[in-house]
Amino acid sequence: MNIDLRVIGEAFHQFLINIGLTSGQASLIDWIFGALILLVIFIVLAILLIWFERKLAGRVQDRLGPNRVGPFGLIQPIADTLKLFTKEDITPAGADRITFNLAPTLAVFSIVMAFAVIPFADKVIGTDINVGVVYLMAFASVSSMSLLMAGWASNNKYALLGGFRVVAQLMSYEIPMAFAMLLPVLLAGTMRMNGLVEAQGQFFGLGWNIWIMPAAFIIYLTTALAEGERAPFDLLEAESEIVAGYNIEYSGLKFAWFYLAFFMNTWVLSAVATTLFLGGWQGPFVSQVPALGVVYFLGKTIIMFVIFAWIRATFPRLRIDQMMSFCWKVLVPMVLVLFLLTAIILKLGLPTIAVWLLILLSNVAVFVIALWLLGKGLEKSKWASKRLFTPEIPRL
Amino acid sequence: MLDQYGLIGVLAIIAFLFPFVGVGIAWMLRPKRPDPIKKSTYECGIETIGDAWVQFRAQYYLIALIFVIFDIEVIFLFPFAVAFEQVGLFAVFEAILFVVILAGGLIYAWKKNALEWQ
Amino acid sequence: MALQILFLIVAILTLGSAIGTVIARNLFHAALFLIGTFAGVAFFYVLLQAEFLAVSQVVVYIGAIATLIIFAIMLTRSVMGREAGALNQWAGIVAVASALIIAALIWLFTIVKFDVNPQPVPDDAIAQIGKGFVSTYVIPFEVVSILLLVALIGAIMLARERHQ
Amino acid sequence: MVAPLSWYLFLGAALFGIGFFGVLARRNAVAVLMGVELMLNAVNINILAFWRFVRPDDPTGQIFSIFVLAVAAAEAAVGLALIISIYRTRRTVNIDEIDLLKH
Repeated sequence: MNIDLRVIGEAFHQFLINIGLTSGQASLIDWIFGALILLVIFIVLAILLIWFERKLAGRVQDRLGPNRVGPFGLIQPIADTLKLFTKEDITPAGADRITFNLAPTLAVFSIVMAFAVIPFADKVIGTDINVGVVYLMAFASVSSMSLLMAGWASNNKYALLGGFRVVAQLMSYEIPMAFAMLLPVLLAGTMRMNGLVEAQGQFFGLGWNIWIMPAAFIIYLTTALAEGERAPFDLLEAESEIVAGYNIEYSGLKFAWFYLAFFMNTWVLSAVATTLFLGGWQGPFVSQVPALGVVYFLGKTIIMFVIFAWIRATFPRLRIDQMMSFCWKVLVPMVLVLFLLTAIILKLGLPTIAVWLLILLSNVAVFVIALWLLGKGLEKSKWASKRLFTPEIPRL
Repeated sequence: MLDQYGLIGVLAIIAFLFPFVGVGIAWMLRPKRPDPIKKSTYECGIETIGDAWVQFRAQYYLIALIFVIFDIEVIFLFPFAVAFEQVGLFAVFEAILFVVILAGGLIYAWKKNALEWQ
Repeated sequence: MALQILFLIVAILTLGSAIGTVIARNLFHAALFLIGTFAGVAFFYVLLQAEFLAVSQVVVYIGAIATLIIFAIMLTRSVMGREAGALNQWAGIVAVASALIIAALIWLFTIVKFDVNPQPVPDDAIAQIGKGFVSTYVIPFEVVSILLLVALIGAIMLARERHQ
Repeated sequence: MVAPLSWYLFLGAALFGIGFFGVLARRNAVAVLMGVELMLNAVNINILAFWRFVRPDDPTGQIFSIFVLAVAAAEAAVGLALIISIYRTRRTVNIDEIDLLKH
């Protein structure tokens, strides 16, 4: 059962050469097929996950969720898609037409591009470039630019304000996120996504970065919530404050593109969390049966996705000043200290286990101290005093 | 190395066309009956006053500014992290000095209340 | 051959986008053209096999600098109706001067022959960059951190709203 | 080696010239800064072209272009802060009108 999934790709390449194409043409056809496969994976995942999250949110809130169209409401996303295709699409009068139409396209584009470096299993990856982690950061930047374009092009005060807010939020949280991604890179010594997974393969799952650096994982999780524009950080769509944010003027399919990009962004963030911290496709017997890697990877990603969906379904929203202060005054100092400690510990020249234990210890220490300082700070800060009231609970 | 980017290039074209194709199909299917009321700016039912160019606060700029500086710092640290196994202890102190100097910037911003969102 | 045609197409797009940046009346459009130029330049970095620089270009220029510029545009928008035209009265002379500079540089690059070294890029190019930062170029590396610190402090002092 | 070295140099030269035009011909100070960014990009193309074609085994070219990136960011940050600060006191970003030192 030792199937190397890459063999299929090589056989296909060889087949193309055998029927008389040059090597260059064969590669081009390979790439086109690879890109189309990635796009199909994107669409299928989107349809399944939208159904899944709606069902999950329904259960959390004690209702059924979609259950009319098809068995368990499984066809619901397709029905929704058909509806969106036939909806009237309005471009507001004062809008900047080209930018207005380009923005949703760019939003989807940046998320689809991220799929190119996601390692589904050993060697089952679009392309394993040397700069995988920074590549993901780069397309996150493109995505935030698309939101800014949408906000500006709508010619609407709320949209512009929403666009600015969300970009300020995405920018702030990108710094702790980048540092949290830097720590596994420091340990693995490579930015290749597959290299990062391979580096976590030691000691039957004990080598996963979540055990070695739990604080970095928690920081990544928090920033991922903010980068994914999810509750409790979903200020951009705070209906009570700015109506609906940057996408207020969008309707029909263009709105759907924004929703799709927002939704799949969460999946990409879960996949990156799996790759960087949960050992990616590593799992029992994966060296004998490489195809198992896909199962492990998708399983772990779904678990991360459920965590995100769960938090979204239960938490209330933060205020923007709380959110910004939390990022710059808590998360950024934490990751800076973590980076310094990890770098020093790694250079002490100790055996692997001792290094891991020390990093774990430093992580726990930083986390506990940060929580303690946060508690101290909250006691005397004006955050608390601004809202100092006890709500009256009606007696039943 | 360039072969690795072939797929990214092709994917870029496909990923860019995909939303446009969708919008094109929708354009064929959907109704097109715009009227001035539909096309007016949505602002809670109130008539819009002026255009959308409201004056922004400098706070947004300050956040962007701090972000730019730290973004550059991260870009410097990524190659260092990749080269980490090949450098000596002294090099680690150089990198730590780099981070500490920029952490000084964060402390300055903190003291000057540039991080407060008033 | 196919790649050379691609080179020319992207070069024309990049330069067209750059021209758009300098002549667009609407500043936000100028900023969008600028982003297009940055993306085109990143493509050339990939062709030059400087992959780390290509992604850094997108992260820093599109993600950070372009956003900063757009924020500044929003902060300093001029009062309606006072936009007197994008270019100043010397634009014609400057255009001629720029064309002369471009022509002179192209002439220079055609007559000077550089000895091209057709070696491949080493596989550990990124690790070499990292090593360079902490060995040969350690002084510039630290100076950059001080430069960034000074820029941060200076810019905060300048841009902060003073509260009474 | 997709294209010869000269193609990259021509591209850099053209981009530099366009940036130069932007710096000298625009009225708006923010647009002037965009021209400066174009020129810095042209410089980076040249540095990397020479790195790739003349000394690919030596990381100096890449390291210098990262330094250029850092300088560009610092320049943009301080330059735009200056513009914002001038806008606050003078209500204009037109460089023809910013001539306090002349009087």
